[in-house]
Amino acid sequence: MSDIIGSDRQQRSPESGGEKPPEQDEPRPIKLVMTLALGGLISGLGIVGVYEATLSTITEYRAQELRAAVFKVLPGVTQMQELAQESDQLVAVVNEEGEESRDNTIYGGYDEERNFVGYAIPGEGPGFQDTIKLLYGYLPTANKVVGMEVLQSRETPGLGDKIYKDLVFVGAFSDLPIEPTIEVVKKGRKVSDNQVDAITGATISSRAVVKIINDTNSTWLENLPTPGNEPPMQDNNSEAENVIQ
Amino acid sequence: MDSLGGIFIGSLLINNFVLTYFLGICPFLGVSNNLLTSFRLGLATTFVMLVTALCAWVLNTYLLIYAPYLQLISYIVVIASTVQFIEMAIKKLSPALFRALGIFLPLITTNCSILGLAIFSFNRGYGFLEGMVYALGAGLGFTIAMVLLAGLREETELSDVPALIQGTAMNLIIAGILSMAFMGFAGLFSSTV
Amino acid sequence: MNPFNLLSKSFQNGVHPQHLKAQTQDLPIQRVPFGSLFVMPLNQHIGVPCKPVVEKNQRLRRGELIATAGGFVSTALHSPVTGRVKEIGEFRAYDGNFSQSIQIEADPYATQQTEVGTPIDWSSMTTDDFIKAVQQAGIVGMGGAAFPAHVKFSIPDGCNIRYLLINGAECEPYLTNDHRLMLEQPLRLLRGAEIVRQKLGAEEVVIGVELNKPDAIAALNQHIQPGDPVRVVGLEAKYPQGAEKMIISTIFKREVPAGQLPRDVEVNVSNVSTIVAIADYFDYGMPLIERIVTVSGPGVSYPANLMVPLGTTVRDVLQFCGGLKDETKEVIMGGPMMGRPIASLDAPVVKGCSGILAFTEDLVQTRTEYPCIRCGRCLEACPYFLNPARLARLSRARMFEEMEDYAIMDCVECGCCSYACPSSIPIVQLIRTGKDQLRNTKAKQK
Amino acid sequence: MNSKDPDLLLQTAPFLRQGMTTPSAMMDVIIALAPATLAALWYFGNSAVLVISASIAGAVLTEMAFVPRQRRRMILMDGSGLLTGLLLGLTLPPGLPMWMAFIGGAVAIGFGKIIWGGLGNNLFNPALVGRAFLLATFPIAMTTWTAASEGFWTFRLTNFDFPFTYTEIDGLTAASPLGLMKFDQEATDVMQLFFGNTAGSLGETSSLLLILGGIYLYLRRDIDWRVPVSIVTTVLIFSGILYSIDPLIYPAPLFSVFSGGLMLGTIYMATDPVTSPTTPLGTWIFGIGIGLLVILIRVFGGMPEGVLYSILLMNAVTPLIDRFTQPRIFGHQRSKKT
Amino acid sequence: MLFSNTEDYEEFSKGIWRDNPVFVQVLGMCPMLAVTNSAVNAVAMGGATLFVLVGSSFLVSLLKGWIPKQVRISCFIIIIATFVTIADYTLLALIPTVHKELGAFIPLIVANCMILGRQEAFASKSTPRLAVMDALGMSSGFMVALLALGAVREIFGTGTLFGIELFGPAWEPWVIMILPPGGFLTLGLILLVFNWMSQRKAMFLERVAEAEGSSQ
Repeated sequence: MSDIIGSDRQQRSPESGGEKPPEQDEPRPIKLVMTLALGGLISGLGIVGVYEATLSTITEYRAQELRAAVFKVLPGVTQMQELAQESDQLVAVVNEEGEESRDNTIYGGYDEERNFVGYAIPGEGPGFQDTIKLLYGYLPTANKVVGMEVLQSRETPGLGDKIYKDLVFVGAFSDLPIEPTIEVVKKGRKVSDNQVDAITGATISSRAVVKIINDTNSTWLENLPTPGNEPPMQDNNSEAENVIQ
Repeated sequence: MDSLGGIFIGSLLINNFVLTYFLGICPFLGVSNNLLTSFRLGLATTFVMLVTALCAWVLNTYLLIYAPYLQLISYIVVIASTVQFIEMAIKKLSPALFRALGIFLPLITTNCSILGLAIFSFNRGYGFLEGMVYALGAGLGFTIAMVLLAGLREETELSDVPALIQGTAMNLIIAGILSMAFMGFAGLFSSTV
Repeated sequence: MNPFNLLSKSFQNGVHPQHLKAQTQDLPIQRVPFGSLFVMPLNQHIGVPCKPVVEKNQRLRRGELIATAGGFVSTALHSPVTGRVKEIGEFRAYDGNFSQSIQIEADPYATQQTEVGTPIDWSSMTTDDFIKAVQQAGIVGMGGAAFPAHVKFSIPDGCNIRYLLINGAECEPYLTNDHRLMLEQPLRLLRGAEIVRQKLGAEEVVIGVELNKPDAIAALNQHIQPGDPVRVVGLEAKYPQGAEKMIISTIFKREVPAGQLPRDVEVNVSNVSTIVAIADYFDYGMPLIERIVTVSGPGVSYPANLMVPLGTTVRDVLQFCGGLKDETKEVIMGGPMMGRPIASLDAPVVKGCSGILAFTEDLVQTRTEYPCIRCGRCLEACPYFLNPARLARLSRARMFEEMEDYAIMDCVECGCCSYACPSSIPIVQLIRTGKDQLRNTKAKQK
Repeated sequence: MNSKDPDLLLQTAPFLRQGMTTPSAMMDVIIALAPATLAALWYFGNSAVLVISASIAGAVLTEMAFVPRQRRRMILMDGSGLLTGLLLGLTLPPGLPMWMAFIGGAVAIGFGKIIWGGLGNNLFNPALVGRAFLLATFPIAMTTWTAASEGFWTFRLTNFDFPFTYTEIDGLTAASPLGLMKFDQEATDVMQLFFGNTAGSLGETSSLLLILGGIYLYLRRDIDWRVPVSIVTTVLIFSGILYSIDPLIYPAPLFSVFSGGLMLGTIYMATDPVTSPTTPLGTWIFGIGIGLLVILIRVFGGMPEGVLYSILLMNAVTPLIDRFTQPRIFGHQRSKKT
Repeated sequence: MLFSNTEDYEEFSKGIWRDNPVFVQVLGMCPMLAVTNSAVNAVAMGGATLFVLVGSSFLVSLLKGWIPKQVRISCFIIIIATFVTIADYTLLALIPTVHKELGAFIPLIVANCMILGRQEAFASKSTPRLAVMDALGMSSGFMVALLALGAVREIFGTGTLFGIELFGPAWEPWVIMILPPGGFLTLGLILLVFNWMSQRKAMFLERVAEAEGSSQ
């Protein structure tokens, strides 16, 4: 590698860095700028073309993935919409095609009769190796967590990755009261409902998951409307085209 | 969102760019035969990373929300021109520093850790301050890895390393052992003690 | 004075080899009978070889000048016997190399009595004359290096000598020649010290003696009158206490800066034998034609301290001591830490020869060399605070340029590192190789 | 007088040597480890024999396989392969399958020693390279502890696993004192740690025996006292400060010193002359660095134990330490830095 | 027939063994190590690299007369970045699961010094036909290396190859192999084996030459 760079430099430096700053006095600066501009234009066109061509597929895939996750953490839900906190009120958000979800959003899950079921709340926090991103389902009426799905993590394979591979651990979040907070205990020492058995050998990762949920709860729960006053399902929002079980 | 300290420790030690993300391996293996050179290259990279983080933030805020597809091309152009500008500026302002750093600056352009920094920082949704801290940690982490490897390599020059393994194979294995040692930092300050 | 200085009379680092002096330390100095053939190499000292002033077959008296100094850093040579010049030519020296020598056949009928000449009036001499006189007497540093004494005494302008430090440390194992000298001739030593002190204008004479020679310290103290500007300092028995810079560091707590000489810290260091030789010259007119040699080691039947005329072959000396034992594998000249092996028993005793040691197999066998485990013992041993392990590794890797960064040229090859090395690595030899290579490259560059 | 001169050799000075040799130093370390090894037998029964022999076999056989024939005898004689295998074995949990211990020994010698050019050239402690490899490779097996004092003939079935078999660990698991501390804030009695009747790796349970071995090594001048002293002092001070801030969360200083692999690592691994700095000042920096990292990783890190990684990390820094702590050369004003 | 003449074949084959970008030239190490924790990822990355390298080599060799010398590096980078972006979006649209695994390392193909190196050293100086041949050879060599590393790491790290279980459920995975240190160590060992094979080959050739020399 270094020899490539070296030769490159040897050839380049006598002409004194002509490639970037066009205002520098060059033999034919106009031509250089023109070439670059032309190159940029062509490549831009190519990129925009591919982007436009693939955009719909990609957006659809992302939406589908999100829906799948939401439906997974909120059993019994068949429709969803994005909700965001705006001026002390939770309102439904409509995204343009291709627009990314904003930070400050959660998802409302609704059943087939468009009745509100629960929230799917994304949370993230430091794990053992890197940030863990997850989504969990929360039923405000029962004040329970009813499902948890890890969206992204780099936990140790074989140990930390059990937070999404170990069905017992994931299953512990399917019916979990969060009053006052969720606690992690050593395997087999669970005494009350709001406790979760830690994964043997991956205590830190187990705790990280629970901590993320507790922290996210503490920021969201008090801002949620009282049960029954949730924003209704909007018509123009994307409906579940195919229910994922 | 992580705390600033967490971001710093994370990019410095836990997720060291070289030893866990494999970014910047080329200079890591290529230039690390001399301690002083490695140190200088590390610092130069750190500096470029900081500047890149700044530029990337500007791009993210003002350009990429309208044209996300230009992300890669704008990053790479910005990095290349940043390096070029820095090179010229140093040449003008401090010829001595230029002589010391000059040969490394073009190397930095092809250092994927710079581009990696911009992309990772974007993917993690870091804001301005977080991005800068992330860049600082990543740059210093790169420097640490470079300097450690250079120290070890200079020492192996005096040993009877078997001929078959000399060179890249040896450096990779040293890097592997270093990477194993850095696994000790996993979970640092992020555990809920 | 710092109270700790009184407690620890020593430099830092160094090693503690066994003393091994018991065999000879109680044996009085004996005179060796004159042999029949004497070989006087012209380069017995460091510096320019001297120039012969005699011809073949010329008859010589004992003490007669046979060669004059070949330059400033050179010294004269005198005949050790009454006899006849047999040959002037190349002879194999102790190290196996050929060197220009004068071969003298002793007159079998001469008494070989030393003719006590008239005392030389030194008190009225100028310093320059004194220095010339010392040069003419052929006196060199007799601790082993054989550096011409007068060079050390010639102090350039701007330098000032406050202390005359007389080195009686004798830190090399086995050797007891200085020990016996101090014990048997304390007055001669003090006399010489006074002469040199006055001529150098030093304030005080300090005699450093290792504490394993209490009798020598007592003998000296007995003859020092209250008010004399002389004191005897006991030093920890530790190798290399007798190295010039080390003994200065021990006594004065000052480091001679690298590349400089003791005179830069206002000290002159001279060996006890040198001082006695000076006293002998000025009091009796006797030039340096004989010296005390310790003959010892497991290969020698009857160890002894001997007064040996220079030029006597090692064979003759050993014969006087009952010959070598059959198990002898190696004979060295000097001490066991820094001495040089001799290639043949025909080698002559020279001015710098403080001992003749015969070693049997267990001391000279090649040891299995193990890899360097970087235990750092050589660093703890090196009195110059070098990093011998690193130097040895660099030398092995033939990275001689880098050796200079690690101050290889400051190494005096005292051998502490090799002594301390558990892996039996020949560190000193590796350093020597490095030095040679560096000198060669430098010479080529010029 | 002999009739003829003996054939004189021309060996050069110095002719005197200090008594110690490198193989004797290795033997000393093995002797010093003997009490702790016997204690491992006492506490963990046949498992100790199986695991330690497997790791020694892995180490020595690898050494045999890769060393040129003519040097093989000498290299085997220096005992360093045996020592590496033994040290590695002592850091392994008693229930570890033998094949894993064997691989650990092979990796320790292969990656830890042979590729560097053999004894004296390696820059990382081989035993620790082996352990770090095992810890990263088989994290579950390497952190599954079984209780001590099961009797000699209590077979741990997991010992006999092979790569393609898997035995469920039956009810024998027990948490190590450090694990208890980290995850449950349950401190173990210091005296218990001192005498060693706790769950943990084979050789690290009894601090007392390890210290005795260390004293033996010190008396034999085989180890540099600065390393253990600086590590232990740093650990005491650092954890003392933390403990005084909040004794409920942070471990007590004595607990920190006597728990886990600290004693084993401090006395037998950090002092490995090959991988620790040679200069006295460097040795202090090395020890303090290990002490700080141990507490950092144990208290703030993700793992209960950090001795292994601390020593490896400081091994990596050693060339730098050595380089920048060259002693000031006699007669020079300052250390002549390159 | 793919190779119509020996020159084509020469340019193609040199990248696979003699001038292998990874084993011999030590280029493109970042993606080499980062995405090879499974064979599928390795193939995907190899494919993406092949697409980018062949595409940009072709374009560069076509345009070589038009690009001013002073700005050629910038032009190369723009061309490469364009192809990478295209590859990125295409992968995301077609096989999103693989794209998720490769993550940020697809954009990082831009900084793969092998690609820029080929433009500078070969494509900008030769005909489109040879440039494509060279690019194909180099990326095949890269793919071979990726696949070797990916396969070894996947087999030991998870006991599978391309997701197919090899050793049965009791296989104790060697977790380190899919962790970063495993990447470094395995590649180091593969290079060691490569060195050993090259050495053996050289020795064999020497012996053949010797035998021929003595027989004459």
